[in-house]
Amino acid sequence: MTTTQEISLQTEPFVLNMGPLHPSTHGVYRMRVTLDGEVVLDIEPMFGYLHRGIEKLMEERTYTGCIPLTDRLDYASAMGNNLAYCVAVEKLAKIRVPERGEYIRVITAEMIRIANHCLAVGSMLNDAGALGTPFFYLWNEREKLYDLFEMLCGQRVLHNYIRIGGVSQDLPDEFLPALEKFVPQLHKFINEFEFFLKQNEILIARAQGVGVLPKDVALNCGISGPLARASGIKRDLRKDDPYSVYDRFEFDIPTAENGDCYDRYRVRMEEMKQSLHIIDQAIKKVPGGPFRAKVPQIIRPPAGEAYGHIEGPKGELGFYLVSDNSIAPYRCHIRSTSFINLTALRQMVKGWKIADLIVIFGSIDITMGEVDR
Amino acid sequence: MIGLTHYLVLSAVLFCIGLYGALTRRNAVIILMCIELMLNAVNITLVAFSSYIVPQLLTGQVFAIFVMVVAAAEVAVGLAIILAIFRHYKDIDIDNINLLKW
Amino acid sequence: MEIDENKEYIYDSYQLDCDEGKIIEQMKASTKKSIPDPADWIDADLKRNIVLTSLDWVIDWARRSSLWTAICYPACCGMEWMATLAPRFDGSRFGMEIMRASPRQADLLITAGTLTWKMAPNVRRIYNQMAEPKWVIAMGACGISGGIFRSGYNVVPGYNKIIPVDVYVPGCPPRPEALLYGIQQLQKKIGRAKAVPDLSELPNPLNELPNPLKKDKKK
Amino acid sequence: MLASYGLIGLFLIVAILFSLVMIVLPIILKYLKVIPSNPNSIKNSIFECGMETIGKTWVQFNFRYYFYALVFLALDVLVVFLYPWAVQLKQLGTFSLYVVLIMVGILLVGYVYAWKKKALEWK
Amino acid sequence: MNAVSYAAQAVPADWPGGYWWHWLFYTVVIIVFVLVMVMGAIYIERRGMGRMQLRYGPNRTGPFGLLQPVADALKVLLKENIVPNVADKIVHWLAPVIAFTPVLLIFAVIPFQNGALLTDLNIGILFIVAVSSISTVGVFMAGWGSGNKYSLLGAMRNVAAVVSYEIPMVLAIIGVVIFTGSLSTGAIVDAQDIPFILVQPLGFLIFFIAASAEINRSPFDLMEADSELTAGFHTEYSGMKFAMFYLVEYAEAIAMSAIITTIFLSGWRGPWLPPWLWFIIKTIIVFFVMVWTRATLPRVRIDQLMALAWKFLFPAAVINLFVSAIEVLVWPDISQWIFVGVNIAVAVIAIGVGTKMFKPGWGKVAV
Amino acid sequence: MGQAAAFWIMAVVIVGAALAVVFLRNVFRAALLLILCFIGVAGIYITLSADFLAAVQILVYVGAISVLIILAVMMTRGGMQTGNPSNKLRIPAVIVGAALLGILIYAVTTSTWSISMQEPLTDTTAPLATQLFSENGYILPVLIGATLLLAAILGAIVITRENPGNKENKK
Amino acid sequence: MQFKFFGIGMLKGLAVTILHIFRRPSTSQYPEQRLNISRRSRGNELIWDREKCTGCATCAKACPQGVIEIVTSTDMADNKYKVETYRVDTGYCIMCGLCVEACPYDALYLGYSFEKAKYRRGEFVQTNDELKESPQRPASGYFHPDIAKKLPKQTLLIEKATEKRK
Ligand code: SF4
Ligand code: SF4
Ligand code: SF4
Repeated sequence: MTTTQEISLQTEPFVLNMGPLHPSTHGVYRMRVTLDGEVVLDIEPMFGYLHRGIEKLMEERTYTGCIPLTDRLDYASAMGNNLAYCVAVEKLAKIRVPERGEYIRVITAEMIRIANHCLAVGSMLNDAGALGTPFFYLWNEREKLYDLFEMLCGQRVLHNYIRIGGVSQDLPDEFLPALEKFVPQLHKFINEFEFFLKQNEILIARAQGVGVLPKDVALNCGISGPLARASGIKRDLRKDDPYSVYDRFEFDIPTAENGDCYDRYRVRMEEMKQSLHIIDQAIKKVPGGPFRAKVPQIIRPPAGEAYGHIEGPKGELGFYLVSDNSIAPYRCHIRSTSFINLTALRQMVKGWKIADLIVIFGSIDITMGEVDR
Repeated sequence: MIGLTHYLVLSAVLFCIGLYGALTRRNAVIILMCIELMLNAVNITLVAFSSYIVPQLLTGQVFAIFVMVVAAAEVAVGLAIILAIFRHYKDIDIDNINLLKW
Repeated sequence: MEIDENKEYIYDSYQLDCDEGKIIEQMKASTKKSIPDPADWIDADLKRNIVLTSLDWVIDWARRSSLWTAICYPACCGMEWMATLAPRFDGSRFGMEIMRASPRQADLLITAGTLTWKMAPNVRRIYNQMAEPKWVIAMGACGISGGIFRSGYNVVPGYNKIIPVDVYVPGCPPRPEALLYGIQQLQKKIGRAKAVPDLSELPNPLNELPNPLKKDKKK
Repeated sequence: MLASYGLIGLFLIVAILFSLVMIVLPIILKYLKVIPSNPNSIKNSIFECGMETIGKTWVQFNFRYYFYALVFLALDVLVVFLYPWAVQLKQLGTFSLYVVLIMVGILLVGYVYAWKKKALEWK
Repeated sequence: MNAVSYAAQAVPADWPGGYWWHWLFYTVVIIVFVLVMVMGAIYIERRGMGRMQLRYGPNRTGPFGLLQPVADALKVLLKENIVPNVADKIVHWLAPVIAFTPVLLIFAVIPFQNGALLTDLNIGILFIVAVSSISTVGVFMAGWGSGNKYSLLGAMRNVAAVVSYEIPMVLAIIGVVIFTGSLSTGAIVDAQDIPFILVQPLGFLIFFIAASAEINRSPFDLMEADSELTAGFHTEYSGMKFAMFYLVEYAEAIAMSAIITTIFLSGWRGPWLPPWLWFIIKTIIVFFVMVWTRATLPRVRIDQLMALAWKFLFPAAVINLFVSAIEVLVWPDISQWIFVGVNIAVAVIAIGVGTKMFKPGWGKVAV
Repeated sequence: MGQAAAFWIMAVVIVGAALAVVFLRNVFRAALLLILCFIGVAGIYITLSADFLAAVQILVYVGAISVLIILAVMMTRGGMQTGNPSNKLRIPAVIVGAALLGILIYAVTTSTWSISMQEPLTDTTAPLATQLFSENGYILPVLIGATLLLAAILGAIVITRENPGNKENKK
Repeated sequence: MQFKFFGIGMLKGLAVTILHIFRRPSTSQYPEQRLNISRRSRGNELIWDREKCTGCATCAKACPQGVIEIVTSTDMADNKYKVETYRVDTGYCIMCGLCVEACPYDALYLGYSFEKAKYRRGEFVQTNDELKESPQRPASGYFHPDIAKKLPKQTLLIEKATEKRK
């Protein structure tokens, strides 16, 4: 391509180390950034600072015992990981989940989607320098969801709730009323939040047109989730390959065209609304009956392999399991969304400033636990 | 009591230090700084004359302001030249830059 | 200035990676035993190195009431650490909402997450670069013992293998209240210990560690 | 007039002393052993996110700032003329306004040139 | 009249034979004022931001957390001092001094009350502008002297910001000077029968933005943008040296609030309450506005910062300057209320046109 | 009395800083001391009752020119590894400087100046404005000054601009 | 990039933040005001009922971590296992609750309290009688609905917020 720059002087690029313990690398991501003044010439990602060997550890645990491990994959949306893993195991062992279990799963999955987007949007804005305020507003909503999760399963962050064949415990009595109260409240909050930031000139200047991910690049990189939808790829496993009972609900897939950071922010806000819509429908329809299929404590799926995937909050999250008819998976591979989404980073940041690098990185919304596994 | 002479001597000393620096240093930026010192010395003289000889007129101060204008222009262009030279030769050591020595 | 699309503006990282590996191996070898808990040191021999003893309580009060934290949230416990600062639990009430990204200005290292061996030299370095007096809270099962990942080849079984830990907060992750309780315990300890022990005079395994800086010099 | 600057000068001395004392105080306290001090080579090395620094620390910097500084310098000198003018405007009358307009106009040519040549662009 | 205000008036500026007393009194007053106000500012900022973020903020240390800044100061004083071994040691040590001294000097010409100031210089405003430009040298020394890449980036950004924002700020001040016909701070307060914020709305806006950029307040706090540059220019500073920079940051904010109060909010003037109290109240209000914007707005990018200064604020300041000049020349004796209407219209039009013309930043570098 | 003390302090500061600028090896520190020297000169102006000029001195020299110099120091650091060496002209330069200094001091001390007994003006800003901008003031020099600055901007931009044809021999 | 009028969006944001000053903070001031945590809370300890335990070691098998260490001896008289040591390292346990789910005799509970910070690593290892339920170590209702019913109702942030809005 050509230079538009007429006046310039040559400087020698220098290398700056960002991470692993940097305030805005969302954990321990490390990049070596080659800078020319403030302009990012290139980045070199460095992984493995949180490589915890989850895939390997799963080979020595029972199928049920793996569920706590999946929690720790994408710790910002633990419930989604549980679900994806259980979907895969159920495919492998051919277990049918009772209706009530499916509905509870849908409700919790959508709740965790909202919670995750709260964090994603909040931390992106925090990286853009909004010193905590929007982050804390969003976190306050997330905290409400944490309350509900805690009511369900006794833990705030790492839920370990969804089990093979259903969920671990039934809904407590006070859960659905509380959720019903929560839905209009979040609607109200989202409107207020949009009023708060949507038109903010600085945010627009910082995010609009920044870090554009073109549609073809997104497709080639295998990007999924809000990141892909912001680039105009209308793909959502909930519609394209309905798992659980998603085909019974009405909802839209929000997309945007530009694929910049601002669009990602908007798509996430829209998705929160859609999730609320699904929750609203699901609450009304939750059937009675058992919440968990009769599954033995220690299952031995028949030898074979299965790939179960769901539309996680960050995108397509898949578990590929191979069974050799023992109590533990023979091999497990995780299609971790964050890792694959992160591959687009280098193409997005070249030529932007170091401040944009942070915002673009924030807008991808990764969790290091999932990247390094 | 401090009189005009004191100021003039101070200015002379400053000027000569600047001159010495400008003649002997090889680093172009330092030479520029030395020139600034000399200009400042001149300014001190102007203001001292102004305030001791025509205290009500301020002519010297007006001149001093013009000197500052000139100094600003000089620094701007001088540093631009230095930067241009540096860009080409990766060096600002005057002795090593043969181009100016013809 | 032009950016060449095909040029890789990346320094040769192979050598750096090799060095990193060597440092990690060295570290693994030198940290077979965990560092004894500072609680034991302090109770054992309290070295009072303060002249103005009558001002002790003022000093302790100041240190106690403004614990600025260094940034270190590798993994899931970081979520609860953020929740501690967030409105619901509001760690700022104790004057600790100021997160200093630079360890020079921080007093407290809350190790919120799993520590892998690859990360260990960095955390050690951050800890070393913190200005004294400094404290460490090991948060979560991973901080205490490696937690769920302990059986992995790649996880440090507890932060006390590489840095001295003052307070351990169990849980996976601990609730924000649990963390706040841990911080209060630490505050109590700061009050009780009167003065921070002079770390250099104690049997401190930190002193015998490989120095990553020196290794880099040869390049 | 010198009296009031004398006040400022004395105050300047106090201000410098005050800030020097603030800096020196920790050193004194260090010798009184109130402040701990255990320097070692890692502690004294540069902080760069917990890694060693790559390459030189004092890197050569970007030329782009120079253009801003250039325009700034010219305008700063212009401002020097504007101050007395503004003070005396009511007495000087319209004529001085024209002079200043011309003067500002001349410098704005440079400003516009810099803009057009993208010297005010940051790339 | 209570004790403090009595004391403030006890030593008038021309007290015969009281030169030294005058000096001593105001030196002590200024230093105490700065230290107390900085503590107050830190408290206000942390509590205020806490409340804006739905939480309480520090409330444990002392009653209502009032002692929090004291505890922080004491703790920081007792922290170890680290000097990096690659640092330029003398520069590293002296940087906080250079940064802090000018900030104190600014207060020498700010009237706390009618005639109650260290000295009312003829060139008061110019003195403020000149002195505050020294402070950046300190920041620069800190960035350079630490030998850290983040620090250096922060220092360069600081230079960029100062280079860009000094001109609009000064031009905005000149707009005020045109109305008062004097550079003395006392005279400027005296001339404000209507606060100049109404007479010079555009000037006020420009000054406020430029001032917050000069003193690194959010949304222009790029020099220590902790999400980008860890801690910016003071990454390597610990202990008291760091505390000095912390102090400088807040002292500068207080100084700017005091300057804005003096120039645009009619200083100590106000009904009912004693004048010095008005002055403090107004200063705190201005500071609170800074906190408020800090809690709300995201940070701008460095090129946007420069673009805002050069392509929006500078032309607007020039327009404001000449509109004011023409007004003063055409209607020399008219009530200033007329100007209020005209200037507000000018401000609205200028911002409207700026909105159409101004594009913040150019984003990506051509690859 | 006060004036004498101020003068001597300032004189020492100025001369010391100037000497340091010339002889220091570290260019960045030299630039910092140059700033100190400028501030000292501003102090001298104040003792000469030129307070406006003192403020201008700080504004222009400390606020602008030294920023430019520091920028240049930072940008040309690559060529600065050698520090601040002096060239072969040292001895002639000492001779020239000393001779000039001698002549100047001789001239200054022996001439008689017609020192006016009037008090200097205390408020210099307004009279300066009158001198500069009134109808019989220094209008032409002002405009020439502006043009000079314009020329400086244009010239500096042109000089520092990258010549597109130049790119090959740089790489 | 289009802006309607420069500053409008920022003013909106400023309005929102200033209004939040007048809202009640959602903070619960922890040491004094305690939240009622969930009835199913998985607190940071294990509670073991010596009487009910048969020493079947299902829990130890179910635990993905291998935290539970049981040493049993056969008691010939009763033809039963007798548990000699039951050791849990709570510094290692991740409170997943799988052991509680697995125990067929309801002899294992998760704790309800969470304030378990210690100064020493060694204090986390608990054996036999240290694992008993006591007023300081209440059991939580995780997988024990009967206990859950007795525990206080959880405080919810949602309810706090809605109450205020009324
Ligand atoms: S203790 Fe648990 S929550 Fe914390 S980092 Fe380890 S696995 Fe994650
Ligand atoms: S709670 Fe989980 S980790 Fe802890 S003992 Fe029970 S099964 Fe093991
Ligand atoms: S499963 Fe229950 S009964 Fe069996 S050993 Fe464990 S605690 Fe005892």
